[in-house]
Amino acid sequence: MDLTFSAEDEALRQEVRKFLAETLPPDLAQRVRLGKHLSKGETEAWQAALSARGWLAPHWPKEHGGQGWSVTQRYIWDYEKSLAHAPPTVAFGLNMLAPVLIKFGTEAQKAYWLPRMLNGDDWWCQGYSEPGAGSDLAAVKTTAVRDGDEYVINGQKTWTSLGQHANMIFCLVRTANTGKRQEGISFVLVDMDQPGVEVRPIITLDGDHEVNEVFFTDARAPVANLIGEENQGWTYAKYLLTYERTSMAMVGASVAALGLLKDVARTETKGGRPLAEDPFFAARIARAEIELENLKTTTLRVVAAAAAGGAPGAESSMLKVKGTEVHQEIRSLTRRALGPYALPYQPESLAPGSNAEPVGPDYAPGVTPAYLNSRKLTIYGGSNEVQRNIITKAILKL
Amino acid sequence: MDLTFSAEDEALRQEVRKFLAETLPPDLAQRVRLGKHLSKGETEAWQAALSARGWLAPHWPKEHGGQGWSVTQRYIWDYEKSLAHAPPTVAFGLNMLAPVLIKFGTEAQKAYWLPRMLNGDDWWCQGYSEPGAGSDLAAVKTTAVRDGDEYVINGQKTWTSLGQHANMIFCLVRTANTGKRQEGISFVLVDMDQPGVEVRPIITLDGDHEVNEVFFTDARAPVANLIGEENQGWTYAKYLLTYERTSMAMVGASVAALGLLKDVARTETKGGRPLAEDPFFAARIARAEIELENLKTTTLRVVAAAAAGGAPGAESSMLKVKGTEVHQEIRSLTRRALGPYALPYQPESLAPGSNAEPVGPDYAPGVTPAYLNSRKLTIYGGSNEVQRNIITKAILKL
Amino acid sequence: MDFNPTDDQRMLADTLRRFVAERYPLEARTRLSGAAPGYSTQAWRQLAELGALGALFDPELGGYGGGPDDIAAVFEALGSGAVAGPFLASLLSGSCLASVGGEQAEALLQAIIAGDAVIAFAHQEPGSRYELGRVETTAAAGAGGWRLSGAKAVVSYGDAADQFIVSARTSGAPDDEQGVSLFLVPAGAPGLSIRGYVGVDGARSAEVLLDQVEVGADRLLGVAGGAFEVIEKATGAGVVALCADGVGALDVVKDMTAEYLRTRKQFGQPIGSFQALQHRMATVLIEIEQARSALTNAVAAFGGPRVSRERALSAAKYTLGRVAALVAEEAVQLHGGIGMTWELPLSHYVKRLIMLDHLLGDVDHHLERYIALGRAA
Amino acid sequence: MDFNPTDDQRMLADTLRRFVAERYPLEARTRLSGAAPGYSTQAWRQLAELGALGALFDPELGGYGGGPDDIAAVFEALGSGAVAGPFLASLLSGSCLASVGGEQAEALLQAIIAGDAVIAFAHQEPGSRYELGRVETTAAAGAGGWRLSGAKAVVSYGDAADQFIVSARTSGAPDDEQGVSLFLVPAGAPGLSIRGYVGVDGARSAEVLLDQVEVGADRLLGVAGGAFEVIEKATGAGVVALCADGVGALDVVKDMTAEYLRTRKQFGQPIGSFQALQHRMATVLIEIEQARSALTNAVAAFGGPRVSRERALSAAKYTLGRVAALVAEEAVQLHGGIGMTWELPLSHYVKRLIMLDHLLGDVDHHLERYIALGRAA
Repeated sequence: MDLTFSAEDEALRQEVRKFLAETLPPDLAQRVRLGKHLSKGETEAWQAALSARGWLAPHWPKEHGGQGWSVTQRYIWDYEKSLAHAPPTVAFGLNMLAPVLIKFGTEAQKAYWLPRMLNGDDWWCQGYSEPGAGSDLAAVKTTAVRDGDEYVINGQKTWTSLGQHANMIFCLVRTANTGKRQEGISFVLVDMDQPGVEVRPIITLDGDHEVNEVFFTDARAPVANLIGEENQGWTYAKYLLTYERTSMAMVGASVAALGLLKDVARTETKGGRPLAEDPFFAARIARAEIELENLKTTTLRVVAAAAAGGAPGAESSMLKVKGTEVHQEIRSLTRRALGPYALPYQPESLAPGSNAEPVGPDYAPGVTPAYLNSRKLTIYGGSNEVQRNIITKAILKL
Repeated sequence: MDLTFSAEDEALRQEVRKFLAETLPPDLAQRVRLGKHLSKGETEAWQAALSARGWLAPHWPKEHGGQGWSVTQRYIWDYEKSLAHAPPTVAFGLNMLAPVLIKFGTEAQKAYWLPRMLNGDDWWCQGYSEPGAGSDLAAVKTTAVRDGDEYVINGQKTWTSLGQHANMIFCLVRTANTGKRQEGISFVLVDMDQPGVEVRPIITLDGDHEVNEVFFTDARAPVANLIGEENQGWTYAKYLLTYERTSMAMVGASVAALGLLKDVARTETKGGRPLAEDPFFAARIARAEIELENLKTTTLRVVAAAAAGGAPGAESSMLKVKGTEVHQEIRSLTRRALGPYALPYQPESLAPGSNAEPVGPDYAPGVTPAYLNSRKLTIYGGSNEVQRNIITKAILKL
Repeated sequence: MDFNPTDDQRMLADTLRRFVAERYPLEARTRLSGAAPGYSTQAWRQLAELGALGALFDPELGGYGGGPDDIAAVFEALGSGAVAGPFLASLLSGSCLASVGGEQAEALLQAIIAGDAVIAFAHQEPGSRYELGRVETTAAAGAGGWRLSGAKAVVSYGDAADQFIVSARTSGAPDDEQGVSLFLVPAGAPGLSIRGYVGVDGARSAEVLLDQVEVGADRLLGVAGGAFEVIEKATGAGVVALCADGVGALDVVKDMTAEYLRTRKQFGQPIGSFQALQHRMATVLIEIEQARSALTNAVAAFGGPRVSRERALSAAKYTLGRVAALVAEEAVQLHGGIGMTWELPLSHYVKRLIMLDHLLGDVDHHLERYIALGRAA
Repeated sequence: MDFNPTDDQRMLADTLRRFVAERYPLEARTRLSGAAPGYSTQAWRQLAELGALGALFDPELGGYGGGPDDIAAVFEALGSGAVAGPFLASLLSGSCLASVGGEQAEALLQAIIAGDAVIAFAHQEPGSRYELGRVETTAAAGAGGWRLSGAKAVVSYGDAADQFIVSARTSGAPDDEQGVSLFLVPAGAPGLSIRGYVGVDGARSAEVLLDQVEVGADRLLGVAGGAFEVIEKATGAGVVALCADGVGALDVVKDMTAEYLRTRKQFGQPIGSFQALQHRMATVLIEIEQARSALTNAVAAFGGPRVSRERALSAAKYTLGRVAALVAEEAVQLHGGIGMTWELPLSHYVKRLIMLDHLLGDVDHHLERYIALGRAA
């Protein structure tokens, strides 16, 4: 048993740290740390900085402009970025569409779309979920009907994250109604800058506008935007869902969140002493920290197995369940730590570029929204209920 | 809102306390408190003392030798008995068979069996569960075939509590195989003092012999021992299951167990000070105590509703689930409180009449067995899973 | 033994529920909460006329209730409607005024009951967390009056108030229970600054700064240095109110969630037919009953001796905090994505239930207090 | 990064598992546990020959392992077989001997490794609970030796031991970490009395009383008053062993429960098809992985600086205690009535898992220790 990273991987970690120290503006990191919202421009600027270094999509093969990093290297990269409070990159193009394109796309599609992602020419979003479908992804009702060399698309998608910024959306659409529900689904790229596509905001619990409804009314997409074969979209969608699942453990994000929690607990007082010294609260933090330390190792075990060629199955579902629960617990504790100052609702303090004076301590405005927002973690990306079904069925084989 | 008991009920409480103070031998109460096992004779002697006062079956109607107590009065009685660490009475005849007899039995059956219960002539046990049936009570395979004026019984019952002491068993037997599984079941009283009945012990986790398997091989019961109509036994069984469900909250037993826990925590030390003063452990106890105080009131609310004529439905399932969970938690905390002395296995100290010197403090021998034994609470009497099904289905009406 | 409200209490609660449902809908309230005072002053007056405030106070003081069960009945109705407004503020301030008594206090109390005055209770401070005895705001005696300086944190409806009852230290160390006094300070007093904001739960609060605020000697409420008991009593009434508010909200969330489980279909069947969800819903139902019982216990102990009263109050607030978080989080999860949306009325109840724990002491505070009180007993 | 055991470790573990399954079944072990020594001395010798004891110690000391991963590999195999016997006692005593070194200690260590000697570690006392530094047994220096008096509690395999390593106070207050010394005491020493008994987990222990027990000066192990570090080190090895034992048992309980869910039918279908049980089984599976990771963390930190080592050990023991109780209780519940029976092998694993928390510190002890070590750091 050897739990140290290889010298090569450790060298990469140092290189990443150096890069982040040099490239990530401290005030930007601080905004991320405090849960403030970034403007579209801030995200794009950060992605451009990563792209300049060749690290916007380091998990891509080198031939497509990536670094061909191993699963271990990607783990280190994600972890260090989170720890440094770097802005998250927009995953829909880079981490979700790109692997599908690389595996199932035509040469022309790859040659056209992948460089545009690295250049920041497109902001992608995802058109999977539909109203009323919930965890049942195969219940696709949005239709695409062939009309010459175009598809005509009608229907509605929902929970489309950051759709308000996007100019492109990849969609699951129904192209046939025969056979099982999983059949007859196609995977199509749709330009959002057309009259037939309308984006409407969904405001979440925390008051934020992150997700959207997307309506298609005779929207059009060239047949050249079909990925793979018509009616085989379910295969590609499933591939995407199983890709890079160790990131669902959110280890880096939780380590960063735990750091904030500890800072808050050291600053807040109870009975005139730091809250961190209160036996109850110290125990709450310690329990979360131990779970996270365990989860970190559970994740690394899956990473190591994947690096050795194993295909994670139920393991990624375990990471998703535990990782989201640990993250929620940390966010919940941070809210508790804040005491009465968890109450003020301060969206103006969180808005991009805002310098509004916070009510309470400087970390106050983001804490309750981060807690409320974190409730989505156990719902989306395959709800934790669906993951639990998968986990037990894998061992019971019923 | 008025949470005080009526003057009449309070007077009864005082009367009960006086009776217990005068009648319950302190060393017997202490044995019960410490989880020691009573001999058959000790239980019988205590039941005789209750019977002499007319309080062995105070919930029976007066015409049958009971006191006709209200649900509130029964609650007080059960609660005070538990608090005083009185030995439990054997419920199978008094609380389970008797209500069925009173409601569905013939005059002859009532006239014969009920006085015998009050006299202590019979020790009853219950023949409901069968191997492999679990929570599925309707899966009765034991058969009773009419032969003249007798039934010939073949099959097996299991989880028969205190069956080793019993001379009579009331059984669900299959008398017909047509229709739904719930049809064709009959409710029959069987004498155990016959060659065709064999009792074999089941030793439980805690090392105790409390439950048994009962085998019937051409055992016989007179048709006069059939309760109600042939093939209608399911109705009587269900009646029995819904009778007196507030006792499943175990409030009295849990208050008594909490008292022991607090005594242990005051006596055991941690860091040289009483364990009860340790912030973690004090919080564990306080959480259990608050849950129990809440449960006490939840129970009284159901009692009050029942006293006002309401028929508790899902409420009794709620009491069963929460009551057993609270009791398990208290038993688990007592085990924790004991520290390293939870480890020694000391059945000889628990045996009836034993004066064996305990390893560790005097309360040590019974603590881990009581914890282990308490695990059955969420399994039997309709498992907590079955109760949860009932609770939600009652509100969802699906 | 009777666990039911009186006929009067039931009638009042029904009236309030009906008024809120028909005349003062959630949507309107949410819109109004964005700026001071944060509620419809017209509706406030109507609620006062219906008796929502009078029921909180003793007939001797011009009210027509004042028992813990009266308080619970009103706040359970308000909680079931997710109604915002200075109800808690009025209860806290009114309770202080009732405790200290005297002509001035009684006149103010009658103004509160009539809906004519809103008096905020400015006690909590940025560093006090939930400790009742920790007061760093000072009041220095001078010629003919007092001079107050300090900061008050998250004062409920502080930007809607005509006056404040301000706690300030007149002697002792910052965490002495003795040495705290209460003062009546008008909202317009020179040196007083107010920064109002809406809370996550839809109610408004304010930061209140006192910079050498001068008040006359007659504005001292009760005995100098002896306010702790008054504050504890008021907070106790507030805890009953919040627990009842929570029970009211829990029942609504329960019904919404049950309805969703019944009607929402996935994989071709109502999601309520999935056993894993059934069992979690069963836990929700059981724990809501426990929360209701905890409130009942607090109400029952309210008139009793201090330690048993305060332990029951802390047990209740602890229980409500625990159950409210459990039920709120489960309700969102059982609803799935739609449960995350602001638009769904559920979200407002969920936030209110979560924020309940940040008002007048959270689960840790009250569990520790329960233990400490038990040890002292 | 490599989470797998070495080939040697794997081979040894496989050998041990096979030996236990084929030659030393649970039934026989349960029968033997009723009286001292509580195990088959023949099997003990064979296990020693197979390397179960040698793997626990450093090659320099006559062993062929001694790393935390070696210890973990052996104990995981033992835990998966629910094997009782003085393994933990040998590890604890052996670790002390290895720490103090010297001719006498090394000779004893070799006897342990060969299976020739059983040395019990008599440290815990009736009032010490899980505190390592609390020692009330005293050792008074006299002419040519020491005189020991005191009581030792729940000493693992105390009634199987040839000798004891006894901790006793030579200076300081009862809870001083400094001032504790270790002594070698033969089982037959005058004044030593032993009361053995079987534990709920099937292993034997004993109460050991020392009434003016005299030992020669050469029986002091290491430096007088400086044993705390030695004891902490030994306990750390013991914690790794118990955690690994727990992980081994958890895996077996997991398999038994999965098999039961797969094959047991109720209401006409395998109970594993009920979603509520599936979701609880998922929690069991997830938490077992967390427990395994906690053990891995402890193994990884074992060679590091004290604070990070001890924190990882406490985190692991805390995690194992938490997960073992959860999984044991769920396994019983998921099995239903049959899970309550002594006859089912499951019950022995369940009791072992529950009792794990009562050996070398429970969840509360280790969580507090984890916090205190973090604060000191």
